[in-house]
Amino acid sequence: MSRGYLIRRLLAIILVLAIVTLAVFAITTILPGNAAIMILGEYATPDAVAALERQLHLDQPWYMQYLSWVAGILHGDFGTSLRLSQPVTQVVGEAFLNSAMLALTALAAVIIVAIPLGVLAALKRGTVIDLAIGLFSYLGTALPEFVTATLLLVFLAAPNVGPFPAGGFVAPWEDLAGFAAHVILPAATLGLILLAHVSRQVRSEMSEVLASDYVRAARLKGLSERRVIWRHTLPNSLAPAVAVISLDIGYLLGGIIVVEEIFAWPGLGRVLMYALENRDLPVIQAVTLLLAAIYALSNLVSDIIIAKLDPRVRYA
Amino acid sequence: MTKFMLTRRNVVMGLAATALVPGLDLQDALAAATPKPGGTLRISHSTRIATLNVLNCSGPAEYPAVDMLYSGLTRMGPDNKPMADLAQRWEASADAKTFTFHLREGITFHDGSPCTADDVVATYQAILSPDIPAAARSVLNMIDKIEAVDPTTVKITLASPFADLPISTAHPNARILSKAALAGPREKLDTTVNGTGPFKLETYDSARMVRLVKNENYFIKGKPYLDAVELYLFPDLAAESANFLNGAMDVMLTVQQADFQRIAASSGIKAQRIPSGRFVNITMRQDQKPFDDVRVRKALAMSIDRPTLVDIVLEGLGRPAYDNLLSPEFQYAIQTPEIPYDPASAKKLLAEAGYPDGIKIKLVASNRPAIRAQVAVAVKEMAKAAGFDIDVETMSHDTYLANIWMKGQFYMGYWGMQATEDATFNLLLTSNASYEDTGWKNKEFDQLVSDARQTTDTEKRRDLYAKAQELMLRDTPYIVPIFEDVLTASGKSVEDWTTAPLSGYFYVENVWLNKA
Amino acid sequence: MRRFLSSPSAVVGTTLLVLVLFAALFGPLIAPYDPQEFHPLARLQGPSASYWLGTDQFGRDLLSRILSGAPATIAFGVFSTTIGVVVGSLIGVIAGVSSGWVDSTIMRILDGLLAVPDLLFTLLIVTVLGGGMEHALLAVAVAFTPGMARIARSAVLSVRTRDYVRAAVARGESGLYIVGREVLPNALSPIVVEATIRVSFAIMIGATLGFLGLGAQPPSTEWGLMVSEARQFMFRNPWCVAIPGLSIATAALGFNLFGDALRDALDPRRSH
Amino acid sequence: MSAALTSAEAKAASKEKPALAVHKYSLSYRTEAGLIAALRNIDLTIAKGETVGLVGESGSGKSSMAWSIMRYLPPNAVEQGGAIRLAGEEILDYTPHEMATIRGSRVPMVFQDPSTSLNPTIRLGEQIAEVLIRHRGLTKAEAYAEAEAALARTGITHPKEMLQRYPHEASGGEKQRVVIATAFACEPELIIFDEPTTALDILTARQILDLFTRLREETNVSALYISHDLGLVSRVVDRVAVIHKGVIVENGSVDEVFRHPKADYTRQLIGAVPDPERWIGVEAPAVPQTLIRLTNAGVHYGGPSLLQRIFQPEEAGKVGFWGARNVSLDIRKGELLGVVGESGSGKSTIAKVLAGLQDFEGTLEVDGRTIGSRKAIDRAYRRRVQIVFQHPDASLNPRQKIGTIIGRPLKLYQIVPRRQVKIRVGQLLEMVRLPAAYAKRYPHQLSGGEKQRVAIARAFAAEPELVICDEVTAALDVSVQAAVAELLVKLQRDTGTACLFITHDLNLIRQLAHRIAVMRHGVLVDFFDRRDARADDRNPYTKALLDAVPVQSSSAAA
Repeated sequence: MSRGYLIRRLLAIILVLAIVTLAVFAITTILPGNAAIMILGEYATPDAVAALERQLHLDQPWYMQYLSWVAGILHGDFGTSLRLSQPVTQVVGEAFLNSAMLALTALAAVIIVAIPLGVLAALKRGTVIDLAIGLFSYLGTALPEFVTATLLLVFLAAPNVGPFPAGGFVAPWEDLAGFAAHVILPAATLGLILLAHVSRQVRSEMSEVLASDYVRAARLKGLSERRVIWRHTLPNSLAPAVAVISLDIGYLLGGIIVVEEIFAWPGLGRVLMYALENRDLPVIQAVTLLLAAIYALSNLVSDIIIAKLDPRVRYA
Repeated sequence: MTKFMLTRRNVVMGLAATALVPGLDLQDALAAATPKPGGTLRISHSTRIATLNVLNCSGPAEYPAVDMLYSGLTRMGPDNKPMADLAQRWEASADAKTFTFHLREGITFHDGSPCTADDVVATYQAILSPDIPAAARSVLNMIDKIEAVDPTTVKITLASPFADLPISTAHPNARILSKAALAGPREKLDTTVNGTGPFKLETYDSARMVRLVKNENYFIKGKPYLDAVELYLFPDLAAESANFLNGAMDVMLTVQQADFQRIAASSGIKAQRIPSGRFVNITMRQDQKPFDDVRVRKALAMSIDRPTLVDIVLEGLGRPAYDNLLSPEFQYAIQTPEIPYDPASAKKLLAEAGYPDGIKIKLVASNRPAIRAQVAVAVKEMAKAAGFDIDVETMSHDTYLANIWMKGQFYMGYWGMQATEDATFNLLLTSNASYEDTGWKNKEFDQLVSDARQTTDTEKRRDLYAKAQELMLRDTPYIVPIFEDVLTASGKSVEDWTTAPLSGYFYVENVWLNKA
Repeated sequence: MRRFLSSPSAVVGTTLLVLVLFAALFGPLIAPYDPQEFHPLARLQGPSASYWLGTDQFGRDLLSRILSGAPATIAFGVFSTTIGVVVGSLIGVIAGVSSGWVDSTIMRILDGLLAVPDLLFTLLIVTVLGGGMEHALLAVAVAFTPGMARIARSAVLSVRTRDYVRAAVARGESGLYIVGREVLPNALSPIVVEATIRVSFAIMIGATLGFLGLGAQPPSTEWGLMVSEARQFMFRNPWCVAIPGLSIATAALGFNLFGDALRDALDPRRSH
Repeated sequence: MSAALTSAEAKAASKEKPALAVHKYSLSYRTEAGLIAALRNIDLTIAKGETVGLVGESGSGKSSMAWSIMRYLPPNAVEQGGAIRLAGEEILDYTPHEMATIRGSRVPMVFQDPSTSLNPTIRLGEQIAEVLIRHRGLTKAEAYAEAEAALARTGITHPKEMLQRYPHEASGGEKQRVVIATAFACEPELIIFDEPTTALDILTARQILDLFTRLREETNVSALYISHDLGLVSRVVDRVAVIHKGVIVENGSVDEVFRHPKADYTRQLIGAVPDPERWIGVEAPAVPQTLIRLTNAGVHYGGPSLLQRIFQPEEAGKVGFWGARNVSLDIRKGELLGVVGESGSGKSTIAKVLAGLQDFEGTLEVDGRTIGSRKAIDRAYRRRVQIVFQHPDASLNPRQKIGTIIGRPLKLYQIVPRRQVKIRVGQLLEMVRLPAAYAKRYPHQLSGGEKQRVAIARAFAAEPELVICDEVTAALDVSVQAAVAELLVKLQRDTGTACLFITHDLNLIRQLAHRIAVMRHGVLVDFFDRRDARADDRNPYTKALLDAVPVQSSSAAA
């Protein structure tokens, strides 16, 4: 992995993000309605709307708005939320932190659970265990988040039934146990689809590696089964799992939108939905930009991890 | 086609029979207990408190917040009558053109600075300024002049007589800001508060929780009882009710009709059902076909089985309305004749109007709140028998606001209860109403409303408003099928929680926690 | 075909798929009631002899609603995927065949679009277009296009260097013949497999949009919308949430399993 | 080498228990179509210090035998009696755990392709050391020291450095040395070699064989050498067993088997081994006429990308390599021109240039007409020059029927009127000795040899003047190879078509070609008439290649 390669990748990401923001900006200005109408709602008078439009600079043409937005970014200023009158960095920053905690918890859980499950399924290929894991995985991929979340709410958080809080958020630095209790259901909802996806990937890759010449060779060298699995098979099966996980970050970023809505998790997804409903352009821009950047960076990171896992992979 | 003509008792599964104590009785019953101070009240709600700017906030959860943080000159009581707030008393001139408000002595803002007549004047000038978005302007635009006579006296002169000014000054968006705050950057009003209300703002996190703490210097001594109030946001209704029921929340600001029975039945929960004039209406553009013909509007009116609508859409938690915008709570509301569900006659009327083969038409509903679409879908089914082939188109609220609202031909409206007859008619029905969206412009009606506004004589007003209502019922500018009750609930230890039928008044300063 | 059906997942997938497609094709015809008809006396009931799957908040028959919603739900998945696949494949094939600057320009733009997660992309487009079933369909199609283009391109690239294609080039065949007769038929199977699996994603995204209020709108009987409308009543009648939820899962599972089995059956490494 | 000595030793050792004794061993696989026998009543004995070759074509069961000995059988394998004894111990009764202690220490194995049998993500040193740690209980440091020594014994010049490398950083020969060093590391009793040189270049293969011979003499280990190449096996083994369809059809000393083959199959195999001394090609035209001339042809692969040129101009120049450079040769009408070289030597690049599949520098001359670039190649030229690829699996479109495939050139070049295409396809199929009914089949329904015949038929359907055969026999079994080569010669004789025959098999090319071109690193290093193959003025590289090839014929057994 040369430095030049990294620079090129980062430049490409910046280009991609530029395309994304321009597209979002153009798109959102085609939208009927604007933030002023949404803020004042049905019960506002036309002159109040006009007044608010002036206050929010919505009466300027979109390219002027875009240019001043870009100029702001270059000065590290992402503007002010039209709806919430708070700096976008503050609105998005806090939400990002909250979402990151949720997403990373889900991701960590997935990695901890999915990889062993996939390995187990591959080792027990064709047995009842494999079948059970497969069934679970398929079910996981077939249930949309909002159905899973609803089921979890009914069975694990219903009054007098479930042990878990039915949504809400507690910051871990305020109350770690409270955070843990609140994060379980949303993280489980998010994790289920990924879990299925990753474990299936690990299983198929592991099966392939298990059937490879070098694993056969390792077995025929008389190595212990433990060494064959942990040293010769698993590391070589992980690279594709890493690639899948990085692609799944995309799902995760999409999934938080629904999950946060249901579980009252104050994160990016909620900010985005709220901004979309209210035509809060600076916030839409910032969130899209952030999500795209995370996604692009996670792909880059996964490529780096893959290169570390597999010495054959070299980027120039 | 008789399936909608069922008696309600069959349908509601005894819901109406369960003894639901109306809010006012509840208060009386508990008045005996002595309030205990202290504790934190946790209130759950499902829409975001996006702003704390009292001038233009409109969200269902923003109102309780500003109600706790700010005070107005006057305030609406649970009995729908204006009561004292910052102004201890007020008097009107005989011609109802000059009003004098006397403020309480020694009121201070949360930051300790005094609240004087100057602040009141500054606030009203801001509300009346066309450069500032202010929701209360439409009810206060008859004000010609406002002046501070002395630090505790405010004199308001009106351009035209208006007897109900003390009700207008109680408008939830007409609460008093400090002069200094109004002079500063206006965006700060969204996130910071310096009011005179019973509670002070401590934490404002619009995505999760807004925390208010006791204002020790509140102008009513001994109140509020609570140390703090926390408003928690649960966008998902199922999660909200689950949190309320398992005790994580003390008050559920708004209970969904679907959940009301279940919540009311839970032990220790005090569920309140407050009859209100909040209504759903069907807008019919009357300057174009087919609704230019009153017979078509009447035919549609006859095609709706209103009691059943109350049962299946409101779960019985409301009352049928018969196209009168005024619910029986209004002082001058007339006894509105019931319109029976009669698709056969409706069909005949349609044929008379020149539509023997019925009418095919698209009814648009926003998806927020869900009740709009629910009524639309039900109306579609009910009116089928009369020959109305209604195609319901539901759309997201933002699209609705941008494309349909005030422009469309046939769509669902939804309005909270207004404080007065005048406010209601000037909102929707007079020729220059703020949201005149039907094209029904009637000079005679305008005159009646205008005359009523300028009179202080109760009997004369009653007469004028009755005539106006008869005019309205004759022409059916809107179809108003149902009035929706206001539903709220509080947990075991919460005492004296209540809410007014008008949105915007909550009296949290009276609430106390009865923890053993 | 016999070999295809030898794996249990293929059998289950095919069975589910047949069930779902049957409902999509004939559902509205065999529905016992008008799916929009109110039965005010039978609201929120569990399964019974007269209402096999129970009723919803308006007393509408759930079975009839599921059956009449099947075409909308399945067609949504199939059509949005088809549009995405066709347009994406076209772009991918053009990129894969032309190579050079055309290829790299197309790929850069695709990279840009792929950087936005599917659901987010769909949401943005739906917001622009203004919600509703048709717009949601279009949005999913657009959101699928870059991914499909990329898959089609790599399929074409992998086929392009096969010896039989080189043989055709060496013979002096026209570009059209090479793409149409030699490359496409062989690049098709990964595209078809991916498309099948994506139908299940599309169904789920469609349902999610319905849930968020941006997809199908009442009184549509689209399954995601049914779940979202019934959630309020789930404590009073869990069936009205469970039935459409399970229907979505069944459809998604069917396409998913079938696609996976198809992949296994078409994978040359497993066919020997 | 001295066969006499080794056989004497073998006799001495046979008094002890043999290193390996397989007795009446049978094995089947359970499939959908029922049990399929893979090995039937196998008897095979390897004495201490003896090397036995097990020779057979693909599917003969020779690999199953190796797996049986290693006790590494797939789940659907069913053993049906017999015994396998290792130094007298019955290993069929061993538990998997006991077998794990035998594998790699007492019985290691060397595999066909070192690039797939070494774990790509583990350094070579660890892959040797782990065996020493496991079987000899060494510490990590000791194991690495021992591994270094073992590598040094295999002739690797910088063993310490090699230990730190990953497999992809070593050449094929180096990797196979690592595998061999691993096999010899634990002082084994019996080594199983599974085609250890097949995946290697000629010269490397030769070195590996020499290494094997040397180590065997040093350690006096017994070995089972599995191969499909009878000629090669005869150079390194004491005795040879020929296996065909799961049955050992011939078993005896190398000498005996070659001189007096008892089984028909053995005779067939021996006949199929290319013998450079036995010319089977067509007579060259009396007056040489040039058909195509290639002048200063060059091909450069992998230029820098635009981004690289912008951001890293200093590195851009180093990107890419020359696939072929300054190659000049001519092809005469009716002749068979052989092109030999190791993989990567540029021989296939030349084929691609001639077939119009590769952009090139330099010029191409046909009948005096000069073609300066690939784009200038027209369909008329393409009809005259046809190409047959190495892998018949890949060169036939799996979704077209054989009739469509062969009929395509007929339609494209309008060789015959449309309605006669079907008849002509039948004739072409018969010409390549396939039943005309095959026209209705799909490629996957044919065997490898049959598919290659179809590819050849397709090439000849165009009635070309030159057919380029790019390693057409490399992917086929020995006996099929010979048949395909003969078919080509027959077609050449019938049609007078010239042929450019690219191969790495020197023995084969010396049987067929009139002239031979030798390529190395993209450069044409030698170009000579077949009769001058052994001339003194040959390029040293050519000489090395010729020397590396095992020459074994019925007359040259010892």
